[in-house]
Amino acid sequence: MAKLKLAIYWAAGCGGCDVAILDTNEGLLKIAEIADIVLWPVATDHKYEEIEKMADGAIDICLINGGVRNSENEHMTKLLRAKSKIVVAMGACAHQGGIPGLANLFTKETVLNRAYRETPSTENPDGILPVQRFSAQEGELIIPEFYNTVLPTAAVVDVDYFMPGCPPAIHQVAAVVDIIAKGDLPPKGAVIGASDKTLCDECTRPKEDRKVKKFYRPHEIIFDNQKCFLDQGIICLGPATRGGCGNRCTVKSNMPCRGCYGPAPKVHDQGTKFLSALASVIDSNDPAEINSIVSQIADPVGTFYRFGLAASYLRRKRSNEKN
Amino acid sequence: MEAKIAGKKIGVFVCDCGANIAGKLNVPEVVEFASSLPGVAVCKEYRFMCSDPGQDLIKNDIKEQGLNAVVVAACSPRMHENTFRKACEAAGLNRYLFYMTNIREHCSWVHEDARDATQKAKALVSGAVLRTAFLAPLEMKKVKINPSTLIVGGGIAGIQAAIDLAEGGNHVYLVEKKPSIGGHMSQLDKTFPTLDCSA
Amino acid sequence: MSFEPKIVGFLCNWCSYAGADLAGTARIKYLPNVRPVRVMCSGRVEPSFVMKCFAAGADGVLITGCHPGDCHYHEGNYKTIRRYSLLKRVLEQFGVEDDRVRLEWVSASEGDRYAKVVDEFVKKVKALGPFNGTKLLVK
Amino acid sequence: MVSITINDKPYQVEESSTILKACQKAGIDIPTLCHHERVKPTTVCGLCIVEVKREKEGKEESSLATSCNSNVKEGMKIYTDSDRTKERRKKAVERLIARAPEVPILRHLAEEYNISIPAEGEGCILCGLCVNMCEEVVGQVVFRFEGKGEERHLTAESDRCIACGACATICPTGYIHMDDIKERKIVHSELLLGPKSSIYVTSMQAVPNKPVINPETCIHFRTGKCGICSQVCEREAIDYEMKEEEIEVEVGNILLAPGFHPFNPEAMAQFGYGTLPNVLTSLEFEWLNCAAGPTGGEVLLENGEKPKAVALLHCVGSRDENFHEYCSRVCCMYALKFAHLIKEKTDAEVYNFYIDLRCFGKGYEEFYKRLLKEGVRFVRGKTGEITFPIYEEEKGKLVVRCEDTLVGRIRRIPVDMAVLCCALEPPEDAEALGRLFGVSRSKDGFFMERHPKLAPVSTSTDGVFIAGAAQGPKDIPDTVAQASAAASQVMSLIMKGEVELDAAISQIIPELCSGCRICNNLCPYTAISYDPNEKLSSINPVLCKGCGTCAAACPSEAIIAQFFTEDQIVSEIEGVLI
Repeated sequence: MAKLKLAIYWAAGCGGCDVAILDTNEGLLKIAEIADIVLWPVATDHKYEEIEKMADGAIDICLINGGVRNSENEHMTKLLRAKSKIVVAMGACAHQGGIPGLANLFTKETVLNRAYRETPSTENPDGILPVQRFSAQEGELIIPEFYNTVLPTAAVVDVDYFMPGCPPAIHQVAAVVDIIAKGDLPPKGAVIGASDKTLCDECTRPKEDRKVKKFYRPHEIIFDNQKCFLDQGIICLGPATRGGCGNRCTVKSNMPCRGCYGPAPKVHDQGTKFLSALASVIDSNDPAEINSIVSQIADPVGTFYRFGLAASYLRRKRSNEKN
Repeated sequence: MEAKIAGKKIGVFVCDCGANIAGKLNVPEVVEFASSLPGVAVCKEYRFMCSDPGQDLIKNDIKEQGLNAVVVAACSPRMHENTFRKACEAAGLNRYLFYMTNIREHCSWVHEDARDATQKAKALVSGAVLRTAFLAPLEMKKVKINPSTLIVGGGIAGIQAAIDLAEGGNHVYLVEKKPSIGGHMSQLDKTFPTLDCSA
Repeated sequence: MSFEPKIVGFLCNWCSYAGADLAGTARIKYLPNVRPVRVMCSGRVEPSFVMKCFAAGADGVLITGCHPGDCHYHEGNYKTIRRYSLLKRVLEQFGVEDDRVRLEWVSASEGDRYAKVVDEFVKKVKALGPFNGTKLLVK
Repeated sequence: MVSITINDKPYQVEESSTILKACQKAGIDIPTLCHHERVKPTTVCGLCIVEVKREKEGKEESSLATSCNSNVKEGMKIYTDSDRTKERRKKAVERLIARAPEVPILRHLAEEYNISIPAEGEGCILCGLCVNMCEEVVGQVVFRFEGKGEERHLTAESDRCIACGACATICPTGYIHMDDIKERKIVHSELLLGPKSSIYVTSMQAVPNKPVINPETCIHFRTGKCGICSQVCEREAIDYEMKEEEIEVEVGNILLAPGFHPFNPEAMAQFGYGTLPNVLTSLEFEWLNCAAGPTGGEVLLENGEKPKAVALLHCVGSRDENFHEYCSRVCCMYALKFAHLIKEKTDAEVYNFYIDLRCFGKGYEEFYKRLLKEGVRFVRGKTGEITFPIYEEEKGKLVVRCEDTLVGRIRRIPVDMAVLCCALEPPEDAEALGRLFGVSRSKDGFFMERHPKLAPVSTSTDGVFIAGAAQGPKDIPDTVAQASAAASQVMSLIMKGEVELDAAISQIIPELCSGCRICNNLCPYTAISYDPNEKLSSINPVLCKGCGTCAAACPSEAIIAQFFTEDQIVSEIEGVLI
């Protein structure tokens, strides 16, 4: 049968997902066998105009990794949506905003100020900030507009499938490629390349006494690498995160899960859902003691919403606040 | 959301409760608003929903209009949720496909301004209707009752109840913390008004 | 006309809902801004409901339940306290003012207290103005 | 057995018995003073002297012996009132009566042996019974003898004394006695304690009609000694080691009827309860009136005299913002009953101080009309205070100051006794009972009925019922009516035999449950269990009560709180925010 037209685009993300595809090593041969790549900015030299000239739906499958942070991301995401039959939001950033999404706790001004003025390594005595339009002798320079809020792909365009993970596990990328090759894709809107059960299902650490009197950050105690993190008071988002990543953190590298595979199937807001579970196992009924236990968690939103802030109910900090 | 509510045929019944609700709320306005909500097939006002004719209204509409969910906006569900559940069940609709919202104790009786009360009633009815979209039929389980009874307190009340139950052939555990039963009555000599003995 | 806050109130069936009923039978007047949602126990109220309320346009959320120790299910409200204290920290980081979410204990016999709690809370939220934090102001 | 003769009559007697016991068994009376069968004999008084004749090497010897501590021997001949015995006994009486003239047995013997009785004496005959009793039985060793010969006298270390009264009861001459420091004949605060001893049957009609031990006052529990009651009880029914045991019973229905707790009027200092004499609570007055009570039903003052004027104060602690706003419903009627009883038993003036006379029941109003005919005085006005006499005619009386609202003046009414009709409060352990059985309490602290009109005896927890004063102050007819109502509700449940469980309970979806076990110890009803091999948690539908706490905590939304699911509540939130 004819080779599929495959586009892979890198929007507001770190490009790790592209590396994940490369990491499939021989898998690449499989991809090359079943598809012709029409766009892959990190690996091939295709131009935007080629995509613009295509007819709608010409691209069979488009893997977009990275959310929408500026006008170029938005433009290309919308363009690729128009040109592709199937759009897959690949990786945590496209799926739910990812690490860039944490910027939603600040306004555009604070972010630029921080990046171009306050960071210690920056030498910017005149405090110059990037502007969208700048007329130099060579002519007018225009750069994409920097948005105030980061959005996951699904908040901008209609997404057919989601492939969670930061980055998606290599064996999952290969699996998805196989599904695509065989063409037996699940119903629209499904999450592929992940399990419907949360991480604890595949985690080998036995879970005993769900009662927490004190929270520790990973560096604060030497934890037992056999027992479940939560039983030792270490915050692990395993219970509230989809499995399928092969427990590369909780089992293979003896570190608690940080929730990159996104919420369970029926959960809308991973952060508050995990908060509810974590709070329920605090072993105290006295409000004052509870408050002191809760204050041991350094950065609740940063911990619970590390990858899912942009896809949460509120998506961002209230922006009419000057912060 | 729309998909869920599309298949629904909801009956909304707003009660006047005599003047308790209609006295303050503009019930026709609530009814008219409710009929504009998605999935609402029937929307009626009636003077006393909890009365037999009121319940018949529901039963008939379930049968005739083929309603697959019912919302009653009236008094507190703590009062009549069971009444209406039984009515729906009598008409063949699973009792858990019925939802009740309180526009009397939580609206008409507690707000000064009629406009505000009516607005709030609309909000409560809209909440109930949207919730009904996700109601699913459930089956009640039957569980055996242990026929023995524990009575805490051996005063005149405990003794009287124990005797009534025991004579009915039931097993009773009468628990009294003092060395003897009788409570305060055993400390009395005569009792009013007949001055007979308290033995 | 002046800003009238929309507030979602979660009432537990055994205590605060019954307390609100009592306020009704006692014809105690209070402000109409709180729209009650009945749950069987305050322990059923998930922090994500509170987030959902703000996302759906609420200006304030009131959670009520039985006084600790009086819970019809013995321990439900203790979990509410635990979740509430952690949720408060998260809300603070989301820029939601402290006064917009409140946890209050109202027993079945405290009709007057329910009315007072509602009035106080509505005034506080009204002072804070509309929430409309979800306008993305992407640009 | 040993064969002896007493006054030349042959008897068979146990070997170990003393002569005194043998004679007493034979029905022969021997006077004793310092003898008590629970204590080692002190053989001081000498009244129990008998003449004993015995065969010794063919000769008959006669001697005198104190029968209380000499044992019988084979062939002994005992003469209890031979001349020699009487003569020695006469000397003993003379010696003893000089020291304790008021002792009845000595006065009786003095007449018999016509000895003159002196006007007064020291009282103590140095018999030492108190010393032995206090040491052997009570174990406190308070008394000791000091000095020799003439100076020999009794001393006491009062700080070791536990005021058990054992010495007073045993002292043959009444030299040691227990007195009320205020010289009161009737100490009304003890009216409710009933009999004096530590082992007692609570009342004549007690059910079970068995004695109980009050550990606070029982010497055995306080000092580890005594134990007389277990020695006396033939059936050996007394076991001091008895401990409370926990019994587990399975029941389907529960009825809470713990009754009420009487208001303690000490909190209202203006009525002088506990400070002024003859100020009683209603229950104390009931016990004073009771035929089985300390006065056999006589209405007496503390000094034992009959009162000439009695005040009955209504609403003590009731209908009072500082204490209880509610009306206790029963006080008016029992106050009228008291008024009638006082009029019947004494010719005292009776004053009822009331706010409103609430005679609402069947035959109540007629009873009140009868009281009016009997000349009871009704003063409409709550009593301000009970105070000291000032004017001449108030001497030795309690003065009731009140505002008589019908006359419109402040009045001072002197009375001898005041009865406070105290409020009915919720039982002291109402809070603990409420928590244990899931029954909430209304503002006044009484148990809260499911619905004041439609369900007065059931609670919001299915299968748990309430009846009687614990639900609210009420009189006996209403209490009995409620008790029968509750019994009938329980019976109808039992008749039905089964109950439909509300289906709005929670359920775990196995396909979504990752076995993270966060829900496992959240359930107060232990309805959630974990299966290690399946690595799944599951909910027992019969135990689950549907509170939904586990559903709210489940991080993978695998627990569905039926009828209160996430989707339903979230959509209702959107609905109410139109």
